[in-house]
Amino acid sequence: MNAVLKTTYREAVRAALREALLRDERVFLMGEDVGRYGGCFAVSLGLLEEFGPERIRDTPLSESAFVGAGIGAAMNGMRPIVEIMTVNFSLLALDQILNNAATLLHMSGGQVPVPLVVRMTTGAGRQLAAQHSHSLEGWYAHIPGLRILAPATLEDARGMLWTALQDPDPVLIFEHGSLYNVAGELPADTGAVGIDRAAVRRAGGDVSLITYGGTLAKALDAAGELSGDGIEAEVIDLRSLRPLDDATVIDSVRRTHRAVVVDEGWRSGSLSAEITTRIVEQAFYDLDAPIERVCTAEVPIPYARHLEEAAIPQVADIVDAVHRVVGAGG
Amino acid sequence: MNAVLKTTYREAVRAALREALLRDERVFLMGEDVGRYGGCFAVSLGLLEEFGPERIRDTPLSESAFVGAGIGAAMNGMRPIVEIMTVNFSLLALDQILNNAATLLHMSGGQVPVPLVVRMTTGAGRQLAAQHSHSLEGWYAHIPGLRILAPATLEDARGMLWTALQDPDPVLIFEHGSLYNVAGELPADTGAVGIDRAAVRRAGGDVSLITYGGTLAKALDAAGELSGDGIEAEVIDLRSLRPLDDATVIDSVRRTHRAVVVDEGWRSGSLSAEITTRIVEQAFYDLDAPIERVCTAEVPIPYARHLEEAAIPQVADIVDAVHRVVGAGG
Amino acid sequence: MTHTRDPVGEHRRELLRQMLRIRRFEEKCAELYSAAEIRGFLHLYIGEEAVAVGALQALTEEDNVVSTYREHGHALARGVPASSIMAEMYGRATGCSRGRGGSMHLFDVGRRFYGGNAIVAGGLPIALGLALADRLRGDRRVTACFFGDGAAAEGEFHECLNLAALWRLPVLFSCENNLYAMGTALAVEHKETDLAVRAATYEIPSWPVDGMDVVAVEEAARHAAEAVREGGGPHFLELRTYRFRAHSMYDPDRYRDKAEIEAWKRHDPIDGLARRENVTRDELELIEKEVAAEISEAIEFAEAAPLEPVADLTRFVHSERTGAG
Amino acid sequence: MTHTRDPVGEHRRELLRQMLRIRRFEEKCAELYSAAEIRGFLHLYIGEEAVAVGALQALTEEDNVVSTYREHGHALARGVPASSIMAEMYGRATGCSRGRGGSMHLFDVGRRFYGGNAIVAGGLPIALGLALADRLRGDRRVTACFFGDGAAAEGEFHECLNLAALWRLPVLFSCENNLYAMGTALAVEHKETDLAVRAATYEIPSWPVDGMDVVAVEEAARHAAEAVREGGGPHFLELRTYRFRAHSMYDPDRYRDKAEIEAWKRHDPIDGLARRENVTRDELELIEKEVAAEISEAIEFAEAAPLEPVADLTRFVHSERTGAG
Ligand SMILES: Cc1ncc(C[n+]2csc(CCOP(=O)(O)OP(=O)(O)O)c2C)c(N)n1
Ligand SMILES: Cc1ncc(C[n+]2csc(CCOP(=O)(O)OP(=O)(O)O)c2C)c(N)n1
Ligand SMILES: [Mg+2]
Ligand SMILES: [Mg+2]
Repeated sequence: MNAVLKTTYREAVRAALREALLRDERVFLMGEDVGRYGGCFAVSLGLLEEFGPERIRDTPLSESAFVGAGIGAAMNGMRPIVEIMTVNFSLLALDQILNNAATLLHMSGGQVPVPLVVRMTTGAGRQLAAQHSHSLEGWYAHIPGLRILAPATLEDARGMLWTALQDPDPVLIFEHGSLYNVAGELPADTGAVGIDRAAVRRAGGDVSLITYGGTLAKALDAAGELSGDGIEAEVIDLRSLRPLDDATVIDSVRRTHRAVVVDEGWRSGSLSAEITTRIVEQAFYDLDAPIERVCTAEVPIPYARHLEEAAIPQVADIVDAVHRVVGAGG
Repeated sequence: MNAVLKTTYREAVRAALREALLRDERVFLMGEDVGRYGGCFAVSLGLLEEFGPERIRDTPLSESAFVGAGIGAAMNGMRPIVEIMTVNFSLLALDQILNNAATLLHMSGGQVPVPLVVRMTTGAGRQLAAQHSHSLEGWYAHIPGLRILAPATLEDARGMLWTALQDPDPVLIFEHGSLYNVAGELPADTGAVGIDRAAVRRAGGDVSLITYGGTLAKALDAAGELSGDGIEAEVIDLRSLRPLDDATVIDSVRRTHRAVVVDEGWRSGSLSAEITTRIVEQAFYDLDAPIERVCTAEVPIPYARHLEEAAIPQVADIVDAVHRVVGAGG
Repeated sequence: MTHTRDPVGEHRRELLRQMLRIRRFEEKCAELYSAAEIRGFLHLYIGEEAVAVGALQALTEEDNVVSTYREHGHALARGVPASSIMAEMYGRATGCSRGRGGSMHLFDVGRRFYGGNAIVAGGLPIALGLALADRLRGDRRVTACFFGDGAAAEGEFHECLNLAALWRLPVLFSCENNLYAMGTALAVEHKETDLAVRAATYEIPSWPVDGMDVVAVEEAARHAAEAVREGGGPHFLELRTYRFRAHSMYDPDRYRDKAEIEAWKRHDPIDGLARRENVTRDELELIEKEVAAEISEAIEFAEAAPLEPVADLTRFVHSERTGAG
Repeated sequence: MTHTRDPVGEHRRELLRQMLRIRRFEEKCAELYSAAEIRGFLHLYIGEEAVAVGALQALTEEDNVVSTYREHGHALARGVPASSIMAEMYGRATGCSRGRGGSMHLFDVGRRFYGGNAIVAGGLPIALGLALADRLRGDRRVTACFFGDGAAAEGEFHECLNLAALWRLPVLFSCENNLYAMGTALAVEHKETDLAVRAATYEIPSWPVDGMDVVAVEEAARHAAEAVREGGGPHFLELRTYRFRAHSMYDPDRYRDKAEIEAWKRHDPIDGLARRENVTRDELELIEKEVAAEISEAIEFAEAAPLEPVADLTRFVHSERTGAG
């Protein structure tokens, strides 16, 4: 019998961390305030007490050094999980991520795999203003050699970490800050999940709504509303932003002939452009209307609530875009 | 009478720097080895001798500090030109570029303009291997608040700098490393150029070839070859990667009904995706065939010549793509 | 003999008033945060008031200030009106950053207050550049740059101290050592916990100061700022202080001993000054009243203030071009 | 009495041979660069041979090495075969990085040689991590990390020294101070030009060493490596040396005095050792012959080596998964 537990996204990530630490002694967690403080979003609360300071390592503020140290430790047989508090600070470690983590295996002719997992919080929506609200996971997805994951559900929050740790190459996991408090149920024996395929979170035949991470819930809400208007949207959660599971997207678009991409990245050059382009490249003749994008406005995210709300994708924007797409073309 | 001078791309940039230093005492040049060494690509050779060490400032290896110092100096009335040797090292300064330069004006409610110009070399093709061959200008074009320029011609190398210095906001100029030795002629009285519009470098009615920077010459070569096959390609040089001059692109595609985008960025998430998407959004019904992209393979650039050549866009790849696009559709 | 007020007394009364303004203002902020009027991250300066008030005494209107995300104290002590700070935290159009910045991004360029910065150590390079511009033009300004003990672990700290020293830039590095970076204690952040010693290795004159004593801070800052202004190159103050509150409103403050906090509270900079200066209860009440009035006005101002129109969302992403150019 | 060779003599003859290998190998590289057989950036180590040869004597096969883009000397002294280095620079499939890395990215994980790195200071955090892994597992390895005087100005240097010291990681920081970062002289890069002094501020035992004297380097490195291995935490050597050649093959070397270069050449580490050890002309010729043969073989190997198939371009972007998983 499979019991079902009430949990939250935060607890799901914590359970995944705990399990990884228990299952593999090569695993350790490292980052700013992961230990004594319990994690800036309380994700790792209690782990220091359970696993001790060697495996739950508080670091000074020095993103480049400790991310790079994660790379070196991964090269030398360990399975580090490095936490960067938020994507906003990851820019300070970008050289290590791009020029070392993503590059070493190829540059060494296959000699130096880097089985590193980096976790970070991403996204806007909590009035944290311009320097604390970036959604750069789609931007990171440009870099060859990395795998980019965006767990949008409790199940993925719980299950992606272990799978990522099995990956011989660097994996970046982006947890949207608005998800930590999301509550729900998970089977007690829930575990690792596949990370190769996108998931159809809602079936529908009229339009493909393609999204991931923090905007999945908004897309599902929009789909619910649209259903009231007689439009059935298929909602696809990409889950892995690099590599992209084209097949699931294209398959859906071949059936719906219409697509809207929802992405919290700034519109120009966001992942939505790559998705749109892949559809055009692979299913051009199946499209009955131009593809629409619902993205973040091209603006540093403002603090004031009404401005922030106007800046990032909202349910109403998605609904409107779907109406336009469904109303257009042949 | 307008005399014509033989010059090179390198000399054109140098002439532009010299002119800026002569015309505006607020201008100074700062970066690693810009002075005593003469610039790592010999661009600033002789400027230290002419303008002295206060205005031609050699910095230690500390990209974050000196790019940030450029931001501060720009906030305080100066017009700094910061040189980052190559885009590869700019990752170390990315926090300053994104979280400060691009953000301060908006975040301060309009109080803090940052009239900073950052120049850097970009691109592959010289067997410099994975850590010295990035083409990230399209990636930078994702960031609101920045203007991104890619001078592909002698005229633009000579003329864009002054225009950039007149811009009240941060401008990043990407000079493709393979261009410095390109020789040609410029009118002696050549000067500033507009930076708002893309340029049609070759007219043609059969297909739009859209590119910029280091791949412009390849696109033009391909267009020459294609002309022999009876296909007339219109070659568009984007010049400004942010903002993009959609109008010129869309106007061309409306006439040719077919497009190929050539971009030295890694394919997924490169600027080519944004261009493709803009065409789909604005000229979907004018398209007679899927758009093709000729980009860099998704691989850290390898050292060996044959592998590097295979990794980055070549004339033959462009010719092939155009043939496919012209052969396809209705 | 009646107590006649001498100039020093007047000045110290003003120091006291400034510290109290910050204290009461922030206590109000905490309330307003709980009432959801203020949102986002809110970092209180309570306990550290002597640092901002003392250090900023040493500057003139012409000098530059670069701050952090814990900057209400710096902003208030610099003269940014409480009303425009409060309106900012309310997200209003009349806020000092037009509602775009919030608590972590207060700006007032008219007062050469170049902002809060929510990236730890992110303001240091900016301070370098402000100072460089002044130096290149021959302006005899000082740039005061505030940052924490945590910031001193970032690579930018090293780059900036080295560069400032090499170029003899007129920067007054003002390190607020409150012993913690979020939940991370000084000895976990730094091998050399004596931050003034670290700074000295760049040949930057530097000394530790009792950051709970506003008079000591002022004296040290005046001395250092004077030296900077006279062309002595960068100077560094390690201002030893303590935050009485948690890191931010989100922080349950599990990592500090209650006893440690209580011990530091006995060095409260406001009580301390009042005691040492024998400020009477009447005097204190008078100041409190003044301060309370200012804060009420600030809140009224903020509450009445308009919102920035949503249509202006992308305004200020780029500068507005005027005229023909 | 005939000169009988004692063990020390044998060992020093080996040091001499290793330095000569590097010298002759690189002279050949310069030729091959001019002949366009080698391309990209090529940074020669000529003049600095005593550093790599001396320092790497102190390591065992089990220890780790992290290097820079100027790493032929480190690779050769570590035992990476000259043939696989040469093939790498020819861009061949049998090169030590299968032709993908070139001169700046030599790797040989079998010898725990964790690569050149073309980002200045980019290898320091990696060294930290290698050492951390060893420490966590209880492996008594030393990680030797080479980097230049220029690297010491980067923020990562500060972050890494602090972290290594805090965590007492078994890293042997080996700073090759050749007085220039490209064309930028030491005093333009650093306020504190005594880099060993800077390192000491992290409570890392550190000392300057005459990097032109291979025996002195070896002695210092043995001492330091031993201390690191015994759990003494990181150690730092400032190896004072000089490159006789330009920064890279692109560099016209306009920024150094010819007289300065000539003065340093009088401290040639190879001549110096040969002189001090009274190595005879015959002996030297014998070594030269040995070395020449090795280099010829390396070139023959490289010239005969196959190219990596273009079809394998994207191989190794990700690991190859074997088995069912
Ligand atoms: C680069 C960066 N990393 C992490 C954070 C998250 N963070 C915000 S404040 C802080 C602690 C900073 O401590 P300190 O510099 O001592 O300043 P204090 O808060 O004590 O005033 C951290 C880790 C950040 N804002 N920026
Ligand atoms: C982060 C970074 N910035 C700039 C460069 C360009 N560059 C390559 S080597 C070098 C000088 C490094 O000097 P040093 O560390 O002293 O080493 P040396 O070359 O003298 O051995 C520079 C500036 C680089 N490779 N990486
Ligand atoms: Mg602190
Ligand atoms: Mg050097």
